[in-house]
Amino acid sequence: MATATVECPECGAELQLDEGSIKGEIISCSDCGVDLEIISVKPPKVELAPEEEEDWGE
Amino acid sequence: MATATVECPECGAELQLDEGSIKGEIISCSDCGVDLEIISVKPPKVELAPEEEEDWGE
Amino acid sequence: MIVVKVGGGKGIDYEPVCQDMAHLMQANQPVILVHGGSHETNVMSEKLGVPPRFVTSVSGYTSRYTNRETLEVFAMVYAGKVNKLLVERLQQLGVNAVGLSGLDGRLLEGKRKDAIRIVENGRKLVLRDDYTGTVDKVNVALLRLLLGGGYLPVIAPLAISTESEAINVDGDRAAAAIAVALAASHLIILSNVPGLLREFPDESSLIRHIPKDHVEEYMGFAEGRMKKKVMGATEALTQGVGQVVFADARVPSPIRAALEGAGTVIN
Amino acid sequence: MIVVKVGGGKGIDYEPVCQDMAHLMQANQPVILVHGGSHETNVMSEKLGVPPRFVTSVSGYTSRYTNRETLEVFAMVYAGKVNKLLVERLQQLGVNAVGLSGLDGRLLEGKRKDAIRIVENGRKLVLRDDYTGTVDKVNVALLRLLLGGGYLPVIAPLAISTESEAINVDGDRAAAAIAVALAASHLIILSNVPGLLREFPDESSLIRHIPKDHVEEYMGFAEGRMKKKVMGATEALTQGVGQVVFADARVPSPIRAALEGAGTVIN
Repeated sequence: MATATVECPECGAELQLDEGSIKGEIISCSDCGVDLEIISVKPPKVELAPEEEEDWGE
Repeated sequence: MATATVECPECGAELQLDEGSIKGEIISCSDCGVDLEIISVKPPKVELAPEEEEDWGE
Repeated sequence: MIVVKVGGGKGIDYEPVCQDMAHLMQANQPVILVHGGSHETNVMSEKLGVPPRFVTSVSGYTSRYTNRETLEVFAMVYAGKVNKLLVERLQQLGVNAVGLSGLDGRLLEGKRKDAIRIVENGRKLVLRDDYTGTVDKVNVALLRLLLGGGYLPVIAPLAISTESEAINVDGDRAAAAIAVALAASHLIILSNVPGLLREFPDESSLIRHIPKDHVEEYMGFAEGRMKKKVMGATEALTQGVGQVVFADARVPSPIRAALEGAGTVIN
Repeated sequence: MIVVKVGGGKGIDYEPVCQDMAHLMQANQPVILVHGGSHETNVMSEKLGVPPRFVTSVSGYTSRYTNRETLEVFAMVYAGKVNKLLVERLQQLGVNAVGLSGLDGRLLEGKRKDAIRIVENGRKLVLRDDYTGTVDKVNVALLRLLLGGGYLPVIAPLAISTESEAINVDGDRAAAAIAVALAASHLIILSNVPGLLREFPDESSLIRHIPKDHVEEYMGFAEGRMKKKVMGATEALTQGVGQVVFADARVPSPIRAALEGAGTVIN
């Protein structure tokens, strides 16, 4: 299966989505290192991952 | 099976407990007519049934 | 002051009631809400393997047999789920709701029925460990304290017995007791019927008006649970509540419609 | 003012805490109780076919993944069952308790986490529709209103988001926020461990005292959930709370023991 490629929204680099990536997974751009969220696998789509926020529920 | 007999706590009359009577059932004394609660079937035991109170939960 | 009781039967959607309360609140007409939850409690009881058991009193009233286990399901659904989701929705509509049960601050206090008489499969039985009871006292000070602070009480019909045990009480009677305690101008009882029907379930046989001195004569029209509602209404009227309206919870703006006389008006 | 948080873990019996609250109340030492219920919620979730899912944040905090369905189980168990049975027990002991959740009167308000980052099976994931969040604001006026009326608030850690959605919040952080808002003399966090342990789970390795300016150095000893408790404590101390004590809920008179220094005292 041809590996899916996406473009990093931050630096425009072309990224390969690994075989077993799943929706909602966080990956970092191999070029600029920014955290990206996999919005969907088919078709392959990524966005900047939401900020890390600490402290949650019981 | 010999029918169980009990004594009415109100008037002392001797009462037969019917075949299928069950614990908690209300019967009335054949003599004085007071309401009795079957406390147990074996051994046969009755008491005056608690007052009738209206209006309960949802 | 307006006291509204919304039944928890199947098909009751609280959204129109919440919208109405928000409008009335803005028009400086605070509404105290007493809600039900019987349908949800049945569903939850089944799921939890505590199937609901309804019992009928010798004189025909039906109610839920509430042993300790059922009482806890009751508390979870009424005071937990239904109450808090209503508070959430009202807060979203700008109403500063505070959800309470009758246990809280002894808001609703009454006598627990040590033993009740029921009729089941043709037998008359005595039922003990039943956590149901009456509503004899309302903590008006707590209601006024909250109302004075700008809060709107939303009340689950769970009360506390004189021995401080949680008890299941009839929502309509609880609403009536609250209406009396607050000398409310209106007690509005909303359910999934348009009001008291001459020939149940024919909704066109709605009885539009009952003079308050003749309520007893209409008891005959009341089916099963409706009997209790009419009993509650009679009590409220004799103790100073201005008007009682049995109306439909399923119409848009159900409270305002009832205030304008839609349903069975008793005054 | 004393604020006590009792965890809802397995093996926690609220009876000693209730007894203690009654004694302290008679000695004119009101105690505000924030309770948990996580164990009960797990049991209930399983029964209802909504198995609990715990997620761990990138920096190691674990918490319950609370989608809408789980939130309703949470509301039923925390605000319904645990809260009201605590109120019932306290009323039996003569304490005029009023049970509230953070939704009621917007007692606890915070930000809902739109998306959180978790680690699961070695993957970093973004989780949306999670109804959890922080506690940023406490409605002190409501607490004072009730305390002034002679009532004792018993609080379930359910809060309201800025968009008025019900959210699951950390009970310890909620208790800390309440302690700060009331400038409490003591914030006592009771759970099924004697306090902060140097070598968990060796209970004899109890750390008896931590100077408040050195709390950060002890973070290393905190395991999983305990990390959050220590975070809450640090925040409370820096904002004026007199003393924080992590103590054992399983001993007789747990609150009084903690007041007398049993457990990990931070001041």
